[in-house]
Amino acid sequence: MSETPSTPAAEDPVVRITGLHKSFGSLQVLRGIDLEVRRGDVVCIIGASGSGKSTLLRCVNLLEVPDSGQIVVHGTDLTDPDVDIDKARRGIGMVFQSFNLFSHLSVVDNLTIAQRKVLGRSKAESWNIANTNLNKVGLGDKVHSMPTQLSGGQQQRAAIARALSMDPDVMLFDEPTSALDPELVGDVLGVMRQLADEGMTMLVVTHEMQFAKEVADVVLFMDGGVVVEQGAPAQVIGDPQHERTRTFLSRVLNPVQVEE
Amino acid sequence: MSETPSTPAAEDPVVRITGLHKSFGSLQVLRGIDLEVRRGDVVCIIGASGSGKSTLLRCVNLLEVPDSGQIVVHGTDLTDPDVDIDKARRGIGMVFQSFNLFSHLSVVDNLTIAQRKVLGRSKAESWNIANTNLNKVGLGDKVHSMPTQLSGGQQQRAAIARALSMDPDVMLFDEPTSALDPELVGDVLGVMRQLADEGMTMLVVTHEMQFAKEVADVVLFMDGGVVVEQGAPAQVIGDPQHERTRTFLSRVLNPVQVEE
Amino acid sequence: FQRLEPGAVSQPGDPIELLEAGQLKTCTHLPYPPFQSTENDEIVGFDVDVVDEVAKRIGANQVIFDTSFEGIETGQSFEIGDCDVAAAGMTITPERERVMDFSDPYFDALQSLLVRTGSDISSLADLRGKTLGVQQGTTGEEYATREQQKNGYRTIQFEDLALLQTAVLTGRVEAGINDNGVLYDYAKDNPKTTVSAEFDTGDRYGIAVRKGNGALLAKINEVLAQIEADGTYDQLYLKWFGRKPDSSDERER
Amino acid sequence: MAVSKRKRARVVRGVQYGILVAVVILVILFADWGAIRDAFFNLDAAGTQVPQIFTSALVNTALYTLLGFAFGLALGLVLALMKLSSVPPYRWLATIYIEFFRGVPALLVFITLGFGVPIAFQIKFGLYTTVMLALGLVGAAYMAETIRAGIQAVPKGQLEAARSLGMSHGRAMITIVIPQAFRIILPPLTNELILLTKDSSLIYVLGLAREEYDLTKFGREGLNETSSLTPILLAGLCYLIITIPLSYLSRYLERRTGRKKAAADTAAALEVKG
Amino acid sequence: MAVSKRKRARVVRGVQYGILVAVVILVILFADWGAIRDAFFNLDAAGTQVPQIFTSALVNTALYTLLGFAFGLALGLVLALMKLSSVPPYRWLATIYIEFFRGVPALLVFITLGFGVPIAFQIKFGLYTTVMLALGLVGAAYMAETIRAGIQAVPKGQLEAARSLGMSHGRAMITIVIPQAFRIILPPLTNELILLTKDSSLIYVLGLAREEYDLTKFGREGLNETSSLTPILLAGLCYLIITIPLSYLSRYLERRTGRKKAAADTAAALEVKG
Ligand SMILES: Nc1ncnc2c1ncn2[C@@H]1O[C@H](COP(=O)(O)OP(=O)(O)OP(=O)(O)O)[C@@H](O)[C@H]1O
Ligand SMILES: Nc1ncnc2c1ncn2[C@@H]1O[C@H](COP(=O)(O)OP(=O)(O)OP(=O)(O)O)[C@@H](O)[C@H]1O
Ligand SMILES: [Mg+2]
Ligand SMILES: [Mg+2]
Repeated sequence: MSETPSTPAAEDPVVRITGLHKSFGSLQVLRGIDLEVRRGDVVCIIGASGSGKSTLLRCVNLLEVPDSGQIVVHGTDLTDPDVDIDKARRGIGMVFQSFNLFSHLSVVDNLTIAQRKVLGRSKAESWNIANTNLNKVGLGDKVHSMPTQLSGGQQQRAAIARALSMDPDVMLFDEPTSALDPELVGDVLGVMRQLADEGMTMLVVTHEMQFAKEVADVVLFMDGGVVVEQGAPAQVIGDPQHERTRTFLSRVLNPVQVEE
Repeated sequence: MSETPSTPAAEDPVVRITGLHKSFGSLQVLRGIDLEVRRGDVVCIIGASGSGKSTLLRCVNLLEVPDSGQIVVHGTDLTDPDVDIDKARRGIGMVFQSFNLFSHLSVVDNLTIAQRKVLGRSKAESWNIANTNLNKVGLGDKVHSMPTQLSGGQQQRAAIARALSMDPDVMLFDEPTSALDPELVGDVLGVMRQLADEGMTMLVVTHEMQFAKEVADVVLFMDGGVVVEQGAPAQVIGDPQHERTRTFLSRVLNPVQVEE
Repeated sequence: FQRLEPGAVSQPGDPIELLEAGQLKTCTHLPYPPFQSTENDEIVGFDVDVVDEVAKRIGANQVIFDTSFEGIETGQSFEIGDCDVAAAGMTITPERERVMDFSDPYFDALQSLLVRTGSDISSLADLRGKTLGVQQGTTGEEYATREQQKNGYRTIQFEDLALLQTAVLTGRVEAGINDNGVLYDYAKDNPKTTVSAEFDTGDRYGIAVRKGNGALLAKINEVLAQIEADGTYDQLYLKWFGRKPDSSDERER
Repeated sequence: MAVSKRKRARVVRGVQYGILVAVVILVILFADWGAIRDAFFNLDAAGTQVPQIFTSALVNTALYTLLGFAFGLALGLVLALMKLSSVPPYRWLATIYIEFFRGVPALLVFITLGFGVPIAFQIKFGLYTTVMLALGLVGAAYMAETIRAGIQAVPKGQLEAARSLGMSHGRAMITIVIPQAFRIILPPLTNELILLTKDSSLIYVLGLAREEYDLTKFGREGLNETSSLTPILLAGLCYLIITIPLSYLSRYLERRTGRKKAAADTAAALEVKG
Repeated sequence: MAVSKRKRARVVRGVQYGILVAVVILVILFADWGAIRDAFFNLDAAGTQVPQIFTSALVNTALYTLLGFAFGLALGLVLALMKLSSVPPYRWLATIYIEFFRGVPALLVFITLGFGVPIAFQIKFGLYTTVMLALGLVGAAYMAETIRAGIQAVPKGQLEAARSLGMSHGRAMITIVIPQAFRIILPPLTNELILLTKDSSLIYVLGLAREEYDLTKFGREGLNETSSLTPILLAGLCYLIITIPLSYLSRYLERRTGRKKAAADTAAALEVKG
């Protein structure tokens, strides 16, 4: 096991990705990604289906193992073969499109199990932290519910609370609202906006342009495994420079106008 | 078997529903619906999940059997026990949220099978009609594809072409774009807009407010099994009179603003 | 599990070694009345009584183990140490003598034909073009196979006696061949069937022991001679067959 | 749909009932009821069977089955983990085992185990051990596939979520995946218990002492003693006493698993209204 | 995940291989190889079996199985339609039948059919008829449930789409639902063919003439004649010749059905790029 360097200098980026490549068989999904995320930044990643957004996010906590390139999170180089990846992952919260609450555990057990088994917190302490985070996402009354008794929106908020309970340095969101009924989207985006306001560092894959416009510090447009364009939302969404970005945005923003 | 009256007077509504009630067990889903759809009208039905929109649409071609009330389509009273419902249904095209292309048949067979088996058209004739309609929805090159080889958007357009091949007097759409990736929505809405422009009578359940605003002649807001508000889109969407309509629209139109 | 001990070779007069002290384990294949069958939850029969006489004289209890007849007649039951003796209405044949040792004969068996009452089949020759049921692994089967060429019938093989007898009853086969003792017993209880012929094939039943177990074999022969002499044998015969044996000379022949 | 063509529907239904009645009448006329009663419902024959068929044979069948099931479950779990192992020889061994025992009749396995293995290895098992091995070896092949499928049926996202919280692979398997897999496989496992109950009817080939008879052997013996099929029928009913409740249990468990998803959908629908 | 804790992973793998090697060595030391060779791989014994085991026994097993399968499929289809019928007595009859035959060992069914029914009804079937009935009755109970499940697994939307195009219920069933159901049930039906192949090992209880022997009977007979387990092993291998290809076929069909869905997802993903 190697040591995680403690408290990196404040100006260091929380996430630094350099030259990231990833293929599935013969399919090159990521073809050289470079990215720096500073503390407190909200980075929204947009792009067409299949462009590699999820793969990029999953590489950041090694759910996919990169072929080459470097991923440094909070000072730890994840691609170092001797790194204790389980330990490194504790600092990285992940929220999935399909929620992935543990379906055999109640909401509070979902929030406490990793605190106890991984961080070794006491039952009381983990319970307190779980409660605080559930209240934060507006589920203070669902402590003892089973995941199946919750709506999709509630499940996703519980999943966010679960990730927060591990005190992550950075949160990854992979299309957190795509599996939700349109009317349940708002609650989840509300929680995410609040997190951003509190200064959480966030990497968000999303199709919600409105959210990206209002909340993101940086918007990244991906296509074919590379970052085509990147910058402030007003620039990338409001005034895209690349043809591919423009096509994508016009399709997503004005579905009705698209012709046959 | 009873006779379908031929060519009803031009001013008769194509669909006339009066006092429609429908329950599932103890759950009252439709609680007295009255509705008239004139020839060439596009009626968009909006409302929260569970408000009975699909059930209303399904009653119009007796996929659900009403408890009470009358449904007259093109002069035929569908609730008359002696009516030949198979014959009446030929005049009513239905497009489902989940496409429902026949998965063991190629695209063209999907379009011709009912023409041949139900309308008794010849192979050549049904093939011609199928081709015309496939070209209309932009799938002229997919004649021999299997449904599984098509994207969701293409499947839905093929399903529309299939319904059109039966020369319906009215088309019912039940959330035709809800199962599609955001970027595939545009193509399907484009086809629907074109149909509307050609003067097809249409009843559309949808969450696409933009489409409703631009294409509908009448927008209908349903809640709890009754029609709460109904009128021109500018009125119902632009200036809703009822509190429930306002709440619903604000949730759907501005998901990000909704607070915790 | 326990490791198999093939069992030492012993000579007449050596101490008798049983698989388990105090128990004389007998392999048989049920049902084979009147030699062995179940009555009121107990296994009884002529063989059972004869072996009991042996058990009594070596100070052991007879424990009966019902196993497949093929297991017995191939000697496997001895090889895997299931039993000390096998008493299953088993005819002494050269094939069987190769895999086990037999006592002196204790019963003369005739083969016989079971047919439905009213049937005109009274010899193997009458069966030409018809079917004859046999029980798997019996001398009846062997006899029927031997005579098949000459008489032109088909043999149908059944797993046990009961299935063979029922097959005759239902007409699945025209006739069934087996030892006379058991078939008479069945016909007595099932008037729809009758025994229509007997053949003396010179079959003698013997009690079998594991090959090389000379001590036990000698003891069995000794007991057989004793009960013959003191009249016990005739009593048992009367009990199970309803008559005295024809003549002891014939059996000894 | 029920509204359409009322009359035609009435005619169709009439024809269906007609066929039913005709078949029933034919059976009544055709069958030899006296013989059937003698054969199937012979009270005398039944009398000689009861109560031993319940106190001994039924108990033995249940006991044999449970022995085989317990051993089969343990071996099946090992085989399932072998099949999911990253070490190829383990996967190969498990695959060969499973293919072999799924492809060969249980009867052959029983004969081989009862007569072949003792000779080849010069060892002898007691009856209970033999039964446990024989039924267990057959059952393990089925259960291995069930358990493996159950583990793989737990959505990959559950493991990923656990890993992303910092759990090791082993801990994630034990605390998250296997408990969920167990719920998934409970219904098919119950079905395999039924299959084993039925396969236990073949253990008579191993050779049984009177007090060791299972239901089938007991029924066949009764058939011999009474020349009536009643004992066989009784044995069959005894099997149903075991298998039908198990089959309802299996379906209940399956429905319960299914209903959870439905409950989630309902909850989602309700939130909008609330 | 493969990156983490390389060393620990190496140790774990080493231990696994170690166990494997230890087990192999134990088996080699423990087994009596001479006896095993004599028992299982006795060339003389094999010689007396070949070629009849292929030309007669294997063929008979296949024939009996196919007879039973054909009858079982037909009866199973009838039972499935009865279970889906709107006439309650049909549903009840089908349910009773299915529960009964799924809950009772095939051996009891064979004995009852081979010996009980002829007594009760005073009728006599030829061997092929008996085998067809016996295997078919057992197989039908399984296939009925498979077919019913297959029909119900066709998405309700398919029937609704057909009805909304003006097709009658019957026509929609025949042209749309049943063809799709057939594709769905092909893999489980193949599995039931395997089960029937194995169940055919029980027909020896009906009584067989030499030329009618199936694989199991042939193997057991060989065991008696040669006192070697080789014939049983040969018979087992012959079963595998039938069952393993069928089981691969079943899995292939299953995968093909599954892959269609995946293809659709890919197509949807591609459209965006194109
Ligand atoms: N485990 C995998 N094995 C093989 N191919 C994969 C795997 N995961 C992803 N892919 C492929 O990699 C490409 C990029 O996938 P990715 O999920 O990163 O796209 P995405 O931008 O997230 O798209 P979406 O918006 O649909 O989620 C796709 O073509 C996908 O099919
Ligand atoms: N076949 C059925 N049996 C029982 N309940 C049903 C059935 N179909 C619909 N319902 C119930 O009727 C109510 C109205 O359903 P409906 O599908 O008409 O709503 P909807 O407005 O279309 O909603 P959504 O936007 O979710 O499609 C819901 O509560 C639903 O659960
Ligand atoms: Mg993605
Ligand atoms: Mg709906």
